Amino acid sequence: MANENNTISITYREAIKQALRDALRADERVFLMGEDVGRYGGAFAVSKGLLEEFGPDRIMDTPLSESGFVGAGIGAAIAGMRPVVEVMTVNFSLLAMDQIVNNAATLLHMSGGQVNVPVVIRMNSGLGRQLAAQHSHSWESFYAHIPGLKVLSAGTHEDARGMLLAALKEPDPVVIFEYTAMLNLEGKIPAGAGIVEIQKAAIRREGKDISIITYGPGVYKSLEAANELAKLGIDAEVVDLRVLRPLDESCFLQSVRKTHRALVVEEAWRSVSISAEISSRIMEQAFYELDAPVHRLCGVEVPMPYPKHLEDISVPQAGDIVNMIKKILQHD
Amino acid sequence: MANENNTISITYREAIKQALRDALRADERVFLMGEDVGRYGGAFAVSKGLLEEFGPDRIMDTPLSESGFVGAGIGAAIAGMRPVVEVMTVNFSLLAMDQIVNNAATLLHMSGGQVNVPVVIRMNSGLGRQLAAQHSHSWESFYAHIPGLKVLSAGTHEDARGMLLAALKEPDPVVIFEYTAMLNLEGKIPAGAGIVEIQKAAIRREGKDISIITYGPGVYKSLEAANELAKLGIDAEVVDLRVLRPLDESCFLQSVRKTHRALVVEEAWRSVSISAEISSRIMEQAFYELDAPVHRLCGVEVPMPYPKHLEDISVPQAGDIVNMIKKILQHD
Amino acid sequence: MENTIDRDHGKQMLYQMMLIRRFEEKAAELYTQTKIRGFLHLYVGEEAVAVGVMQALKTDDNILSTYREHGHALARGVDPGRIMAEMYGKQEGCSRGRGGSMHLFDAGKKFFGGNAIVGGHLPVAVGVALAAKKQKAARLTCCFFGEGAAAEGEFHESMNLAMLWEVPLLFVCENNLYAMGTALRYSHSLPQIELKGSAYGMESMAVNGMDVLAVEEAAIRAAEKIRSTGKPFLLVCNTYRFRAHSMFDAELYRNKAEVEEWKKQDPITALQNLLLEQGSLDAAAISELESTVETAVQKAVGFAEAGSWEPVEDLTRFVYSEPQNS
Amino acid sequence: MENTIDRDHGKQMLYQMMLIRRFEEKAAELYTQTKIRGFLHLYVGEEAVAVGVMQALKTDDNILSTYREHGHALARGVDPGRIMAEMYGKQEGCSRGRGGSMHLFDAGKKFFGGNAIVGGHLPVAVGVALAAKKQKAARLTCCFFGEGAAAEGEFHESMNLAMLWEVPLLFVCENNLYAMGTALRYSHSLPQIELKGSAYGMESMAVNGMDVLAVEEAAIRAAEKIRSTGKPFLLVCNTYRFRAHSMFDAELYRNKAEVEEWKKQDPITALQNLLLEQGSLDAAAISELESTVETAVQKAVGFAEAGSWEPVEDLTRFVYSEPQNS
Ligand SMILES: Cc1ncc(C[n+]2csc(CCOP(=O)(O)OP(=O)(O)O)c2C)c(N)n1
Ligand SMILES: Cc1ncc(C[n+]2csc(CCOP(=O)(O)OP(=O)(O)O)c2C)c(N)n1
Ligand SMILES: [Mg+2]
Ligand SMILES: [Mg+2]
Repeated sequence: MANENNTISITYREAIKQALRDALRADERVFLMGEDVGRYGGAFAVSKGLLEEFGPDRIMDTPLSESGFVGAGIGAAIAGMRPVVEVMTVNFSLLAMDQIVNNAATLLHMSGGQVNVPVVIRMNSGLGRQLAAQHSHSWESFYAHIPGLKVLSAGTHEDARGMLLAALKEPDPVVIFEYTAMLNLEGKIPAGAGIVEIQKAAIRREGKDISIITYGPGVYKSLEAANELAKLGIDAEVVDLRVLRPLDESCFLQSVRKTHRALVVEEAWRSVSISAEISSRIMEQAFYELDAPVHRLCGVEVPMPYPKHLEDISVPQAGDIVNMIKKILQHD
Repeated sequence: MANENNTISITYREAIKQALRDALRADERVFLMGEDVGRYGGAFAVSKGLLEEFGPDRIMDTPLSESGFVGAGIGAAIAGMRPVVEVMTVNFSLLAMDQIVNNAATLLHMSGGQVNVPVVIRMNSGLGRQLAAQHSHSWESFYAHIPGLKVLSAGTHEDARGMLLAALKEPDPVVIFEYTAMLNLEGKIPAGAGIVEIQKAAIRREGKDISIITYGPGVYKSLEAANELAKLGIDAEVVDLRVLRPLDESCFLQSVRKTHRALVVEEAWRSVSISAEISSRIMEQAFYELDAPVHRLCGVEVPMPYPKHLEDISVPQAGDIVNMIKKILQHD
Repeated sequence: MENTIDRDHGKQMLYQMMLIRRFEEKAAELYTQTKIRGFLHLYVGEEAVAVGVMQALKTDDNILSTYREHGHALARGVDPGRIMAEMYGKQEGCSRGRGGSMHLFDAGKKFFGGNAIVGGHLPVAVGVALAAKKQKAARLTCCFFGEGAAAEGEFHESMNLAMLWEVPLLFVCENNLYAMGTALRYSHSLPQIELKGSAYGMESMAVNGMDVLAVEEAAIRAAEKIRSTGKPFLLVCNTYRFRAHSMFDAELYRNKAEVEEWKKQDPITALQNLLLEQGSLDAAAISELESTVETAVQKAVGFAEAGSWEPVEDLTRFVYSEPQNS
Repeated sequence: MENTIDRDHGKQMLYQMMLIRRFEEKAAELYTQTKIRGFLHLYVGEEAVAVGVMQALKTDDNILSTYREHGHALARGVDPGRIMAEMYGKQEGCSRGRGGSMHLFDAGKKFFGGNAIVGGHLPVAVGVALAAKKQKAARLTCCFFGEGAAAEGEFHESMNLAMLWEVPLLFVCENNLYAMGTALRYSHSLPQIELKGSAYGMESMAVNGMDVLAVEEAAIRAAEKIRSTGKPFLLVCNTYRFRAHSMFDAELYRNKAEVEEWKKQDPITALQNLLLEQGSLDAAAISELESTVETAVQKAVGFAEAGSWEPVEDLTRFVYSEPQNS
């Protein structure tokens, strides 16, 4: 891999596009399918230009038929292809959820190990563009609940660049979450960045006072918060879960065993969420190491309102993380 | 309500049927719709006889169109009816999940309070009949995550009898979970049993040594376990959550503050589950009252296998609860 | 357009189409000024459909629409000021600002959204119509959707249920030839959407959606059929959107010449010309209409500007009904 | 049945139908003995469909089926012993016992289930066929489903996608007039499922599903069409199930007379009679077939009985692929 110093600046969107291009070039069995991935250039311009480069057999525009084309991706995977299926946003994925949960995740098991389903399903998640209550949600939790799926969350540019390539090497279905709000964000990655491993969580910032455990847009917000906290003399560690299923618990447990305190941050609604799972695993396995209860900062439990002032306060912001951590530490 | 001593014995199935009959008699706007609720008598014979009594306009057999008829139920509710929509099992509800989550749960909010959706959606959940990986799951957690929904779980005969009647008085969408494995179970309820309240969790057995917090079939299993434990001198309290959303946290928190220990029991898969939510709320609000970490006993994370010996060990049984609690208490 | 038309009625429809057009042009402008945010889907070019269909509906009839619904809402008589305020996100908006452009609601006008899951409102429309049948009300329900939506499973289920249960539902498919950037030929193996009616035994017809009189006539005929038989009807209006899918669309998927060609069929120009030709209108009357429209739009903008933000403490309202709602 | 038929071929098909029949009668018996559990959906009465269609398929073709798939699996040549063992839940079963009656799989035979979400396998079948097209393989994919499934949105989406993308897919609708207890007239506003093909421009035909020769001929014709054009085809086989929907069904929704009437069209009797009439078979040959069938079924039961239970420590296997699977 590239020299650490040799980094390039790239948007999150461009990182995904480069990965798609690499994947399509590397393996003839790979094709991209989804609504408006071709002629429109992708709802969020992620796949712009790929149709011209790879042609309509490899960049397939589908009709509005989420259940149909996700199921078709599953079928093509069973039959030897390596489809990358784009579901425009997680909000629409409910229409395909039966296919993902009852087919993709169960075929291997129901067939006693005979039929594996190497499909990669990408979806945009999250808020940030005032798209209101049918276009703004973060439902990673639904998929993270399902045995048989591998669920990834690209919280950094490097992961946006590399997770897809890794997912295509898996024999089983992988769901990758990308984030609408991060598409235009610039980031630095090694010039030769490519595939990343997809088993482990990652420490994005080391610290000793408290562990911030998060994923997705929570990562950059938490890093921002950690910088603020550093000015106050608080040294926060930031754990990026990366793999939402199966969870790499050893990473965050180890972090908590070091810092003895944790805050879990996510944009999704609080009740029955991934943050709940993290908190309860810490409860089960690191209870006696805790100096304070684990707290969560989550999305407010309301369908997303349209106006910006309400959207902004619907999810935790860096400032909220700072305040919450100050409170947790004060309590000592 | 009836004299406590004046109880009758009734199956869980019959309890639901009586509630349906009461509801249909009490309010002309109520109708039942779903696959095979009429001429077949209900997939699980719950609605047998109702077609003859109320006719096909009130007991509507629907085609296999989960999204279609659940959506139609939502529409009818908006327009002044009080539909009770039966989705045969939670497994098939994924086909209707877009309607439930993106429409039923959000219309009130998106319309700024104008359009309320008083639909009641009933579904069977859980395992117990060797129905394998596409017919045996417990996905209460999906719906418990959604603001805008009220989610009930009928873990007792009285609730199977009374929750539906209460749900029909709500102005907002209610999802009621009933349990395939409990349909034939006999139970005693007051002769005049009817509507129950649906805001609160319930203590099904008082105890002082540990709180077992559960719902659905976990309730009778936990009571069985508690009886076993009593023989060993362990006095377990059993909390039936009843309302999975919005959670009545004061009930289980109070219980934990009394017993200082808790085990959360559910048949659903462990990761990102309702039990995780319970555990993390205890973490957040009763951490300093705990004498031991809160533990969870959940379904094993595997699509349900067909053979009985594997099905049986896929979910916690009374014996597992007993063993787990012995371990938790030993640890002291 | 070959018909003649009653002068006042013609002016009335012209006014409505012009209002929709101007209102949306203003909205696009306000979008670039970031007064309006989120997704903004313009109806420009398709006005004849909303206005024509609305002529067949009574005040008691129900309407469900998509995220491209400003035209339907305006033609239905939802107050322009409240629509504009909604797009601003102000609490004076028709959905209290919670919904924005994609979620206009006005229960008083029986306007049930503003739905942004493509095809997701079709089953709901079946249920709304079913309720009317059960209540033995004469109410009809009208549901607008795009040709792209007709590829969704919800379309099939809803068509079948509506016909099977014989509910008074008018399906209005606005076939504007594109679903975002996906042309009709890439979304339907059989592009004549009206022929899909036959798979359900449902009566259907296609009409030139650029001709408001044709749409009106077809809609009235369809509505009469529905009211007399109790059965649903599929009306396909062939139309075209002159502008991008939303404000985020670079329009890579079609060429300018095609758009220009369609603009020659501008439904507003067509009706204006008809009214001019038959002498029902003169240039002065048109500029008078234009200024009435302009005033109405300005008033709407003024109302929106003067509106207020919902207090942040109210964030979690409307998740569940409040006592007065139940 | 008016055809004449090649003697050996006729005997072969008769044998297969008899095997399916006897195998399932045995399964029903074993169900009451609680050797088999879960849901058990019998195919009795519909055997001509599986056997007839299978004649049109080559070993390299793919098959997807429903939860009522014993007949398809047997006709495809999946080992009866491994099917029976599967229904027992033994690890020698064709899905290692994990699936049971509703989830028979045999990847070697290209038999991809055994799917129990009604209509859920239709999109998957489109994808399997799409892969063959992309791989430029001559493979055809055959997908069985009930008329009840045709009401699901997945049917619509799959028909459209298959035709739009021109994939080599044979849709076989087994119209047995009931979806559980819901008669055709309560599930489809237009009961002629084959007419639904026209909504997608897809060629389709209906055939008497009680006549194995008619089914065979139609399937061969359809398969030839698919292989030569690359386009999908909808074949509707009108048939009837003689037994209850599953072992939990009290059959309140139809009367005995109707069932008896249909039994007169028993596809096995019909073929037997034809073969007897044309002198290809005599009573002795029939009893010989019967005893061959009986032996095969006994052998299958013996295999299942002798099978073993998967160790409980293996519970979480097959959630993810094991190294050798990838
Ligand atoms: C279920 C779903 N899938 C995808 C989208 C994204 N999307 C919004 S509008 C649209 C195109 C719809 O086309 P059509 O139905 O023809 O209506 P039009 O926009 O042309 O009026 C798409 C793909 C969505 N909102 N919902
Ligand atoms: C999505 C879904 N809904 C409901 C069921 C329950 N169910 C199983 S079979 C069946 C009837 C299916 O009828 P049809 O498609 O005609 O097939 P048949 O059983 O007649 O062969 C139903 C309702 C299911 N398995 N999946
Ligand atoms: Mg369109
Ligand atoms: Mg059937």
